[in-house]
Parts: sequence; structure tokens; C-alpha cells
Amino acid sequence: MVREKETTLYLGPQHPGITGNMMIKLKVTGDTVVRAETHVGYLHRAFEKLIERRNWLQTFTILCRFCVPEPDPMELTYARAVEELENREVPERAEYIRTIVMELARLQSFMLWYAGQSGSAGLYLTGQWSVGDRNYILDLFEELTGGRIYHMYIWPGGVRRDLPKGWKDKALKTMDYIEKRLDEYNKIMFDNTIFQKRAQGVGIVPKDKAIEWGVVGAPLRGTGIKHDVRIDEPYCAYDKLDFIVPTQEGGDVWARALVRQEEARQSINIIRQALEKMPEGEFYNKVPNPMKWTVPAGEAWTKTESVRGEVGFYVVSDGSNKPRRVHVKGAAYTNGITVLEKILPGQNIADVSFILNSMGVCPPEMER
Amino acid sequence: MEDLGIKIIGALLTVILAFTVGMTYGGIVRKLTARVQNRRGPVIWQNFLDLLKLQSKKTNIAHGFMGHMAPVWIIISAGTVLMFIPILNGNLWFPNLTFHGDLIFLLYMMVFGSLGMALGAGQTGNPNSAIGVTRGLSQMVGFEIPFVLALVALMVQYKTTSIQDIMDIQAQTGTWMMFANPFAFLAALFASLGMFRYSPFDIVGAPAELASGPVSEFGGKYLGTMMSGGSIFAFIKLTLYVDLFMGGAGFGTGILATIMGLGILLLKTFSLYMVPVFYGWISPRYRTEQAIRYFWGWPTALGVIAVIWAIF
Amino acid sequence: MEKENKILEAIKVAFNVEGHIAREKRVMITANKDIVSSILLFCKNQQGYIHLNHMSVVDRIEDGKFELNYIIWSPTEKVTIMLKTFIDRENAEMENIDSIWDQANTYEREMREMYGIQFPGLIGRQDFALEDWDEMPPMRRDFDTHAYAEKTFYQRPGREDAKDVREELTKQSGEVIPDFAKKYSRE
Amino acid sequence: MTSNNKDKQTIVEYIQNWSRKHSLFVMAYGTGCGAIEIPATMTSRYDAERFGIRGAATPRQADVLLITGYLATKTLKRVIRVYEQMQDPKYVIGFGSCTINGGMYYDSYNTINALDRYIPVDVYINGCMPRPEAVISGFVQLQKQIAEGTANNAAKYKENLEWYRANQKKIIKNWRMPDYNW
Amino acid sequence: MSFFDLKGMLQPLGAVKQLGKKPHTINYPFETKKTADRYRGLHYNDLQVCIGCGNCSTICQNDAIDMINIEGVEHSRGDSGLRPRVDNGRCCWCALCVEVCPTGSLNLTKDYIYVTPDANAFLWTPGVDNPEGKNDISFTSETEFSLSMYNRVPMRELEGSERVKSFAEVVLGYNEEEARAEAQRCISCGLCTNVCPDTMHIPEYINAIASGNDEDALRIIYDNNPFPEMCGKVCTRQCETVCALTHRGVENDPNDKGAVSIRWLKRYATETAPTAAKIKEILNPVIAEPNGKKVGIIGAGPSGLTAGYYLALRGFDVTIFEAKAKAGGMTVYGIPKYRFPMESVDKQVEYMESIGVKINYNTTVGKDITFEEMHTAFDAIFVGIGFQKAWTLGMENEEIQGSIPAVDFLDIINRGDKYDVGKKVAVFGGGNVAIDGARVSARLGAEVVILYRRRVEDMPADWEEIIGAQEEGVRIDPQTIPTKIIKGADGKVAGVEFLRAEMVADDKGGRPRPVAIEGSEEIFECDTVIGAIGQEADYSWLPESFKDKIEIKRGMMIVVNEFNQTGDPKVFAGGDAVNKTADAISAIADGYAAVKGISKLLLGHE
Repeated sequence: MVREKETTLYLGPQHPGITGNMMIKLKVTGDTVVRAETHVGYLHRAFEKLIERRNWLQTFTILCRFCVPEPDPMELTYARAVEELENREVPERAEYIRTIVMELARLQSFMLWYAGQSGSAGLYLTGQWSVGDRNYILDLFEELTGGRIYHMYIWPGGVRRDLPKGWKDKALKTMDYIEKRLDEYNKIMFDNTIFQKRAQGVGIVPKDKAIEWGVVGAPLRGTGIKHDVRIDEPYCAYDKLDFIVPTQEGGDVWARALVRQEEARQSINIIRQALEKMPEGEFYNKVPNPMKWTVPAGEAWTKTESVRGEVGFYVVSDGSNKPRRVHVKGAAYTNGITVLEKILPGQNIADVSFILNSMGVCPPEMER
Repeated sequence: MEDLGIKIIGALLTVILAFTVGMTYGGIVRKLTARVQNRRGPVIWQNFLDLLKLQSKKTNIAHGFMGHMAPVWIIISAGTVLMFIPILNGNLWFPNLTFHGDLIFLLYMMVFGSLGMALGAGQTGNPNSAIGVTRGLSQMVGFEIPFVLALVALMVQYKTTSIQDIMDIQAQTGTWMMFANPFAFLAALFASLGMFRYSPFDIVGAPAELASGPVSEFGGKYLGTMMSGGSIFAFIKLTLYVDLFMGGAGFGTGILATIMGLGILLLKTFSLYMVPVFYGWISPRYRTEQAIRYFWGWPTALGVIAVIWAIF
Repeated sequence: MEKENKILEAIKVAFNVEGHIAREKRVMITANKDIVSSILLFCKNQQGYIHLNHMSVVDRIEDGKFELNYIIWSPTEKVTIMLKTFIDRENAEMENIDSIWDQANTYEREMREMYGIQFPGLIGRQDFALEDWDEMPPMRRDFDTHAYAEKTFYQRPGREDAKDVREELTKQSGEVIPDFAKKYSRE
Repeated sequence: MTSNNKDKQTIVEYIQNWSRKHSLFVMAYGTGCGAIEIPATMTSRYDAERFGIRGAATPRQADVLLITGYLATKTLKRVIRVYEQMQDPKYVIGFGSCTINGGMYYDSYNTINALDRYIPVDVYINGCMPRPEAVISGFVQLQKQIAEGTANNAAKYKENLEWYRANQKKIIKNWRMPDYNW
Repeated sequence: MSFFDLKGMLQPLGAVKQLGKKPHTINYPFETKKTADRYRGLHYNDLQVCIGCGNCSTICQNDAIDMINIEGVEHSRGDSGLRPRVDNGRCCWCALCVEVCPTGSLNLTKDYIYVTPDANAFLWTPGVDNPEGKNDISFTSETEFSLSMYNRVPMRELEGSERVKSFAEVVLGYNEEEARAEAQRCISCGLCTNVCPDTMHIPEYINAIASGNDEDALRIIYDNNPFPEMCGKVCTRQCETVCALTHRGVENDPNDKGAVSIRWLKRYATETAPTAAKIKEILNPVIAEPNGKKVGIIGAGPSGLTAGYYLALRGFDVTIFEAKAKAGGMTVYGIPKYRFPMESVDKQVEYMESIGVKINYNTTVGKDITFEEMHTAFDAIFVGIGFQKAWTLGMENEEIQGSIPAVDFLDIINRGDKYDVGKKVAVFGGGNVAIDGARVSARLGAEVVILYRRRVEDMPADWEEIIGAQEEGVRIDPQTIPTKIIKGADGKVAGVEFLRAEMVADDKGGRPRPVAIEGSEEIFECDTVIGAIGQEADYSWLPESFKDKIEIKRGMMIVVNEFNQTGDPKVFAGGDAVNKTADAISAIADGYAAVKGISKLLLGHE
């Protein structure tokens, strides 16, 4: 057998096709990837080390920086872990507000994904539309939390502020608009023959290996396995709401895209329901003076479903006013490293960036 | 001698015209693209600003002889090809070095620019450039087949290999080639999608895959020069298509006639240009082998039909 | 709590280890480091806990130990097992489990880099997130990141006129805070 | 960096600066979290292309390097490489707190604190992270400086290369980079 | 090749219709979109409201906030004189600083754009750099969302009707849980220490309590206050008036305004040591080697005992001369038992004696030992005589039976002797002593009226004393000026005649004065009149020969420096006879200051 000449291709860290600041070292022969090696650490900020120096409340400002495209699940997961450690009650209204924030965060992240998925295939129009329209969701966030990207809104015991006046109507209006626009994106993207051709049969995650490989989130549901933290271990108000967790068979980019397309719609559905069902009342069970707030010793493992998959926080307290250890397992930690390294070989180099986007690779949550 | 003087001035004017039109079309496309994307977009003369900026950059990299020569090669070949294209039919201001067989000559000359690029890119040593060049050549192989078939159909149908002749025939019969042999036109039109390298055929410089492909290592003045050459080439391709399939333009040498001729030329070229641009807005990019398969599918079939149509 | 009890009993019977149910869907087990991989294999192959959710280390510096945590999950039972073991901090070494789960490779590479725990037989690149790191593994608790940052990175001047409120107040009133009380002053 | 440079510009320089000002190719390198606002800045709501700002895929073609927030030491090495590959005149915009004085990672062992010790910076934008409006304000400020002829930090880098190199090498222990010779 | 898949071809064509639509672009910077009402932009600090507590600086996890001196802001009572400066090169706009600001002065504005080529220009003093920011505030520090805790842990007390039945202590004290919760509220700024006459280390011991180290707290307290139990029960607590948490007055408790209960926390800390032996065990005091210097102290009141205690710790040979049979001074004789049980001082004195303080009881200076003798026998003398002599009312029939000064009255009751107050009692005055007299009389079963010249809110007594008295059935009759005591047929007091008064604003800007209304005489029939309009010191012990050196002005001894030294370098003075506030904590502070002065005088260091 004649061995073809191997070329080394560095996808990143400076590369328009990479999702964030990371690098994939590709060995290619011709147009085919033979071996892929993920190199991370370009965004390593030593968060987990810094958290050891921050107290329980100060920590939460760091959390949202774990993953920039979708910061809120991090805040929520941490808040839930701390609440579990000290058995802190969360008012019901806060649970609903949290649900809304989570789904809004998912929705805006889906809009970014639309841009990434289509942009990496050279279809810039959907991306331009969806990222532009994403601003309307960020506007909602801005009015609710005071920040556009980093909300720092969900903290242990509830949420920081109540819904502002008129926010509910505005949110419903925005949802109508986004729903309308999603149709338009789908016409350009999903109804497009070329996109279908690009996406089908590419980057296949095998169904029988998916769970064992540690695949989570949409890539897992794209193989036909229905696993979503929101139904497996319901949190916030999810068990009181009615929604569908979509699955698709095939495990390729196309299946993942279809799952996400439907999930974006379900997010809108959940937001509408939650806004409707939200009770009046308290929204925050106040924590004591943050400088002296201690959390009973113990450990907690909480999970939240983000767009990229399951986000887990392993929080250990030694009873002092600072966390002993906060260890984050982002969805991309497995999806973006070992799984990616397994599914990339055999693919065309044109599809690498395409697959990256569909796997939801988010470097900051891998290296933290 | 007077004739030669006019020809030289005319040649210069042609280059300037081609350059200006090419650049402005680029600007208009950017503006329109922005509008489709719900944006305001840049000013129409933005491409000129970019070019001026690129030319005023200090360039201090060396990638060997071909690295230096590639942009020059491109602009020279662009200028050369331009000389053989009849811009306005029967207008003396524009040089028209037409001769019998120039259609075949042009076919080769148009590859010349890409070749220069390929050589230059190869010398930069950037793997992205190398892959880009490979892809570019593959794609060229792809779209050349329907294109050549379309041209063959024309040549067969009118029994000439001269652009000027084809234009004359169209003017005389009053029937544009696109109606006379629609299959040839369609085949060429599909080939043009690849020729202009808009989506779905922007596989050469595919940003998310290859940074910017062959031009990865070219910046500043090099990039500016390439950009000018590219603009001229765009004008050349459009004019060629208009000449071959849409009856060309031109009424004579008078000033009014020149202006009117130019107006019609611009109208025709622009509408033609919008086809790949518009298709580009809404299309993702093909993979290389998909692109080739695309060209060798329907467009080639159409080309074959066109040839058969022309023969019978 | 049936499922939780079932798996807890199964592990207890098979391995004679300690464990309890922390809350719904959380089973905590503490085991000796030698039998960790056997328990994991048992759970994976016989009990259906096929998903490795997480692996984590806690530096128990006061006991001279590292606490290793393996969190595994069953897609059918939806129960999480948190398996815990302690290893010595000095010359820390732990069995490599990336033959059981491939993705453990990433976790172990990270632990090796951040805590200096060795996993015999672990293949893969030596560095994970850091590059040219020649200090103590940074996530160990005795590594002082602030001191390192101050030493290594430039601090922009202009903030030297900052005053400590407590200190300024004592200056104004003439209060002398005894040394043994200072540890209770505001940081 | 005196402001009276403005008077000394020749007509050619003036035109060059004018064109540079209106055509800024931005290096597509998201070094930190601020990169998330770049798509927003480029798309319909804020549309930076109005100012002639567009992305460039490779350093050779880019004019502006955006340091979007913190720089891990590993990235710093790549950023320096990218900066040196860019062609004069080139500009650097520092995004947010992290580039100024370390931001919220001031005590991290893996992020630098003050960007201007390693590469010269033309404009700093306040915020964590800066909103698209602030980003555009930063570009407007950069345009102003370019028009005045005061954004000549690339020359400064060349002059003080030794100083910069010493700082860079303090962070990057294993220095395997080609010389900066242009 | 399904290229002619019509749907796939034609569906995307819908995009073209966007060409005709208006762009979504906001043409920034020519037009701007308003930011949200809660947008977190640049900081704004109201310099007038800010008290410089530095809580913002402490909460900032980025070390972004410095406290600096700025022009135009001076240190004053309850204000450190420092103001925050934000390093925008560190800030992450999380607004935690806003959430913890106890005064609500620090807010974020809608303004967020700050662009400059100068990296050193990002130090931002809110309020100074953006004085116009006040109109632009968006993310505010609202009391209800604030992370500072403005609600005090309530103190459990006996019911009013229950109290009058006995002399049992009214305040029950915090239990451990309450104390921890209350101590957690403290933001540890230390503004309180500045107004404490004794500059106690308040944040430190509160933090010690918050973290569960009660014994450490006790040790910190004993660093400069040997009477924590007394201060923990009856201190006038200036500290609580300036507490940073008082600035957001909480409506349900207008009187303490939500200040941290510093006094009750101190009281809680002292409960860890119920006996003298336990105190000694916890403190484990290090007593210096005897240095052979002898110090004599006149009066075993708080100031004298404080001086004696710390001098003894420093190795001095200390002898205290006390005229009465018990140590403790006014705290023992002048404070009723329901506020401050006497055993507490006994315990303290026992502890002091155990470390070597000698007390000669029933020894009056001037009678049993002369001042001259002391002056020669001791290397230094501390005078802590206090106020024993009550001011006379200066009205008719003052001396008759049934009319008694409050100090004497309290003294009699505290000694355990009997005094018959009859059925009705009138108390003159509005200070704590007057209230004590009234509440004691109430406990003896009388109906009590307090006659006070000004309004209730002008009363110098503690608010909780006033409320406590009212709960116990004491009636306060404000704006009344007693004119004479009416002598009954039996030669005893039969009543009081008084005039109503109206408040007249003072021209000089002082507090309003009461002016009697002509012809508004009224008579209140009563059996006992208790005068509590003030006390003074008795200087009969001081020989004439010293009076030119030790200056006495308006009944007060004049000290010349911060060490409470008098004109005679060997003689130091303290307590009520020296300071104007005439409370226990000032007396302790004087004693402690004198210790430093005496050390300096005799040993050459403080």
C-alpha cells in the first residue's frame, strides 16, 4: 500500500474557522483528515484557582466567564450547588425567572449557533440575520439584569432583581418576532439543498458508543438517545412546564442541526409558558453578609442543560467563607476533546469547522 | 500613426474603465449584500478606499520571486486579456485586437491569471495556500468543461472562433445568443457561478476552512494589486459573456453613441453579475468534490445538449 | 430511593466499602484506591453505569491527601454514583482508567498537569492547558497564584495612595490593635 | 506622540491616512471573551462595515489587531507572532479591563496584566466586556488618531523592540520565534 | 444530482425581500439606543452621602476599589474621610460594590463609554470624575435588594408588667445563634472605633464572635477594657450611633436604625466567663515582672480600677483607696440592679485582686490618709473620684423629708436598704439617672411622673431606657419646669408646683430652649420628689497647696495632655470628674490613658 504524504494543518488558534481560541492540529492526506489533536489552554485563566481565593458570593461574578456564548447555566448550576449545600430555599417566583433566563440564554446561544453553523459552511446570510436578531434577546437581558452578555443575575437564594415593569409584554413580543424570524432562517438554511448535502452524513457520532464516549447535549440527542438534564433531573420550574425534548436519528451534523432547530422553538415555547405561569411573590432569599457568609461543609454535584449539553458543577465546601473547590465540567470538555478527536479522522478538511460548530465546541469551558 | 495614438489612449482608457467598473460593482455588491443582511453597509466606493489603503501599506515581506511576481502576473494578464475583448461593438476608442481564433486564445489567457496566483501562492509555503491552489485548479477543471462545451456550441453554431464575428452575427440577426442557443447560455451561466467564486463555489478562499486560501500570505500592496487585477478580470468575464450571449453593446464611435453603448454594456453586465452574487447570498459552500460533481452534472449535460443543438 | 439502595447494596456486597445516599439520585461511596477501578468496571459492565460524568480532585492539604472523585451515571436508572478515594499527596499516583473510559484521558492529563498526580501508562501529550510551566503544579493549594502573578506580571502603578480604612481610622483615633486581634480585622 | 504631527503631514500622508482611516481590516482572532461582541458589532444592529471595518482572515491582510480581553500566556506568544506578521501601519485595540490592569484575572498565574508591556496599544476601551457601541467608539477614536497621524505605534515597537522583547521573554520561557526583521 | 430540487432552490429566494426592508442598523454614533434602566455602566458615588466605610473595597473580588483621600472631604464623626476610587482596569461591573454599599451612595450609571489611548487614565473616582452622573443613575443600591443586613436581631426582654415586680435583669441577652447572626451583620469598617472613647477593637471582636471564637473575642475586649460586662450592659454606646448600617434607617426600629448591637454582642462575649477564675483562665494574663514603682489610686470606680488593672499587668505596685465598702463606684451605687447586677463588678474586682491589685476599702483620702502622705509615698497618683455629690435643685423645701437626690436614692436601694417612696413619685430631670430613679420607684410600687423641661426627643437618656420606663408605667410629662416643692401638713412632701413651658428656637442656632408660660402653674401631688438634674465632684480632700498646680474649673479637674496628666506631673486624673460625658466608657478610657501616661512617666515608654 502506498502511503500518501501527510501534511500538518493547524486549525487555529488564529483561524477564522475555529470556534473560539483553541487549536486543532490536523494531519491530512489530500483533503482527508487522518488524525486530529485538540490543543487547548489558550484561554486558561485558572478560574478554579482564583475561586479558592474568592468568597462564596464573589465567586459568582467569575462563573459567567466560564463560557461566553452562554454564561447563565454556569451561574445557575453554581447557585444550585450552594443551595444544596446549605439547604437554602428558593422562592417559586425565582425558579420561574431562572427558567426564563435559562431559556433566553439558550435561545440567544442557538442564534449564535445558527451563525456558526451556517457561517462555517459559507452561508453568511443566516448568521448575519440571527446574530443581528440576537440583539433583541440581549436587550431583554439588559433590561432584566443590567448587562448584555455577562448577567451575573442568578445567585444563591434566587435572582438579583425582579422583572422590571412591562418586561413580560416586551418578552412576549420579542418571542413572536424571533419565532417569525426562525422560520426565515430555516428557509435559507434547512430548506437549502446545498446545506443538506453538506450536513448529511458528516461527523457521525455512533449511537451505540455515544453515552460511553461521554457525548452530551444535542450531539447525543442527534443519535436518537433522549437524555436531557431538564427531564432526567428537573430543576427550576421545568417539571411544571410542558415541552418536548427532540431527538433525531443519524448522529450526523444534519441530525444535530435539526435537534437544535427544534430546541430553539421549544425554548420559545417554554419562555411563553413560564411567563404565563409565573406566580407573584418573593424572588430572593437573601444570603447573609457576603463577607462573613459561610457554607456548611460538604460536597454537591449539580447539573444543568445548556445548549452545548450538560454542565456540571462539583462544589466542595470546608465550612469556611470560601469554596474549597469548584470544579466545572462543561459540555465541551468531552464533546470538544475526546469525542472530536474520534469523529474527525476520515472527514474532509472542509468539514472540520462545520463539525466543530455542530458539536458545540466552546474552548473557555474546556480549560477554564 | 494617428490611429496608433488613439489606440494607445484607448487602451489606457479601457484599463481604467474596466478597473473602475469592476471595483464599483464590488462596492455595489457589498452594499446590496449588506441590505439583504438587514444592514446599512459600507459606502459604494468602499473598495477604492480599501485599495488605496492597501497600496499605502508598507509591505516588507519576501516570499521569493514568484511571491513578488504573482500580483504583477495577474494584473498583466488581466490587462492583456482586456485588449482582446471587444468592449463596444464598432467603437474605435476601444482597442479590439480581435482576430480569428481569439476565443480559444482567451480561454487560455484567462487561466493565466490563476496560474500566476498558483505559482505565487505555492512559493509562500503556507499549507492553506497550497490547499487553496489545489482546490482552485480542481474547481477550474470543473467549470471549464461546461464553459468550453458552451463555447464549442457557439463556435459550431456560427462556424467561427472570433468573438467579433459572434457579436456581429448577433447584431445582424437581432437574436441574442442566449435565445439562439439557450442551452449553451445556461451551461455557461452555471460555469460562471464557479468562475466568479461566490458561494457555493468560494472553495478557494473558504475562510472558515483555509483562512483566505492562496492569498493567505499576501497583504498590503500585493493584495491591492491582486484586487485590481481581480476587478479587471471580473469586468472581462462579464463583458465576454455579454458579447457572446447577450449581443454585446455599441452603436458607433460618436460621443453620444459611446455613452449609450457604455450604458447598455453596464446594464447588461450588471444584471449578469447579479446572478452569481445573488446565488451566493443564499448558498452555503460546496465541498471541492461536490463542486466538481455539480459542474460535471447538469451544466455539462446542458453543454452537450447545446453542442448537439448547434450541430443540428 | 429504591434504585439508589439497590446499587449501594450491590456495591457494598461486592466490595465491602462504605457508602451512603446523600440525597435523591446521589449515592456516595468511599473506597480504597486499589479497588477503585474494579468498582468502576463493576458499575460499568454489570450495573449499567456507562457514563463517566466527571472526575475531580480536591487538595486536602491539611491531611496530606488528595481526594479523587469519580462521578458516574446510569442512563437507565438516572442515578449518579460519586466514588471517592484518597491518595497520598507526596508522590501522588493513581491508577489510570482511560482504558475504561476514553475521556478519562483528558481528565487525567489535566490532573497530572494541575496537581502533579501521576497516572502510570497514561498516554497523550504531556501538557494540557499550560505551556512551558516550570513551577509547582498550580492547582495545589500551597501554590500562591497572587504572589506568582505579582512577581511575574507587571502591576500598573498609580494606586499606591490607596489607604486601608481601618488603618486610617486607627491613625485618626490613636487606637493600637494588638497583634492577636489583627487576624480578625477586615481583609 | 504629539498632536502637532497633524500640521506636519504632507498631502500624500494626508491622503494615505485618510484611506487608512476608512478602511480598517480587523484581524479575525478572538483572543478572549470580548470576541463575543465582535459578531454583534459586525452584524445588523451595529454594522461596523459602515466605517469600512471588515474582517481579515490572516495577519498579512489585517490592519487592526483586537485584543479582546485577557491574554493567557500561551496566547500571548501567538498574539506577538500575529502582531509581528501584520504589516505596517498596524494598530492594536485593547478591549476592556483585562488589557489595562489585569481585570478580574489580576491574580491569575496564567494571564498577563498590562498589555502595553508586550505590544504597543493604540486605544483602550473601557468595559468588561465592552458593548458594541463602546467598540465602535474605540474604532472612532482610532480613526481620529490615524487621521491625526498619531497612531504610529508600529514604529514605536520597532524602536523599543529590545524593551518589548525583554518583557515578552520574561513571560514566554521557551522562546522559539523568528526574528522580527521588518 | 438533485440540483433541480425546486423547493431547495426556491425557498431561499425569499431572502431577496429583505432588500426592500429598512436596515436594522442603529447608526451609532450619530444615533444611540437608550440603555436599560438597570444598565451597569460607570460608577457614580455621592460624596456627601458616602461615609468611606470601605465595604465596596472589601467586597471587590478584583481588588479594583481603593479608598483614597480626596480634596474637600475631611474626616469627621462617623466618616473616615476616605472615598472609593475604581480602577477601571480591574472592574468587571458586577455591581457587588453597589449591592453592599450601606449608605446607598455608590451606584452605577447608564454611561459606559470611556475610550482613551492612555492606559494610565483608567483610575476613576466616582463622583469626582463624573459629577453630572447623578442624573444618569441606573443600577441603584436599593435597601430591599442590598446585601447589607439592616435588620437587627431583636433582643429578648422581660415584659413591662413582669419587670416592675422585681429587680430582675430586664435584658435577657443573646443566645449563641442570635449572637452569631447579629455579629454576621457587621461590615467591619471600624467607624465605630473612632467614636468609642476607649477606642475598643470593635470589628475584631465582632468578627471573632461571628466566626465562633468567643474566647478570642473576650481577649480582644480585655485588651483595653477590663469592664466589658458593665459596658456590655449599660454603656452609652456612641459606637452604635455611627454604625454604617444606620444610614438606611429601617422603619420598624427608628431608634437604633439598624445599627449592629455592639453592646449586646460584647455582653454576649462576656458570658463565656461567668466567674473570676474563668476570666483568668481565658485571658491567661501575662503579668510583667514587678518594676518596683508604686502607684496610688483614689477611688475604685471604673477609671480607678481600669488604671489599677493595667498598671498591675505592667508590673506596678498598685494600691487603690476606696471610701466605700465596695469597689465599683457609681456603677455599683448609681446603676439599678435590673440594668446591671452588682455581682458582675464583684467578679471583676475579684479577678483584678487576683492579679495583684490591692484595694483599701473604707479609706477616705483626706480623712484616713492625707493627699500629701500619698504624694510622698507613691511614684504616681491617679485620681478617679467621680461625682458623688448631687446638684441641689435650688428650690424651696428641698431639704424636707420626701425630697431626695436620685444618686442618694439609688445608693440606698442598691445597698439593699429600704426607702419609702409612698404612692406617687415625681422625678425631675431627663437623663439616665432620672429614668433610673423613676424605674426604681416604679419597682417599689409607686406611680411615677418624670417632669422634664424640654421635649421627650430632647431627653439625654437612652431611647431604650425611656421606652423601657414607659413600658413599666412611668409617665413622662415634658415641657414642665418645677418651681417649688409643696410642704404638706406633716412636714413631708405633698406635691410639686410647676409651670408649663414652650420651646423657643435659639437665636444662636443652638437647640431650642424651654421658656416658661406665665400663669400656667399646675400642682402635682406626690409623696416623693427625686431630683436628678446632675452631680458634681467633691474636692474637699485636695489640700490648698496643690490647688495652684491641679486646676479645677467649674467642678472639673483639668488634665493637660492625652495621658490625663494634671498640672502636677505625678498626678493623673480620670473619670467623671475629668471628662464631660460622665459615662463609664469614658472613665475606662481615662484610666487606660493614664496607664500609658504613668508608664511613660515612670518607665519611659507607653
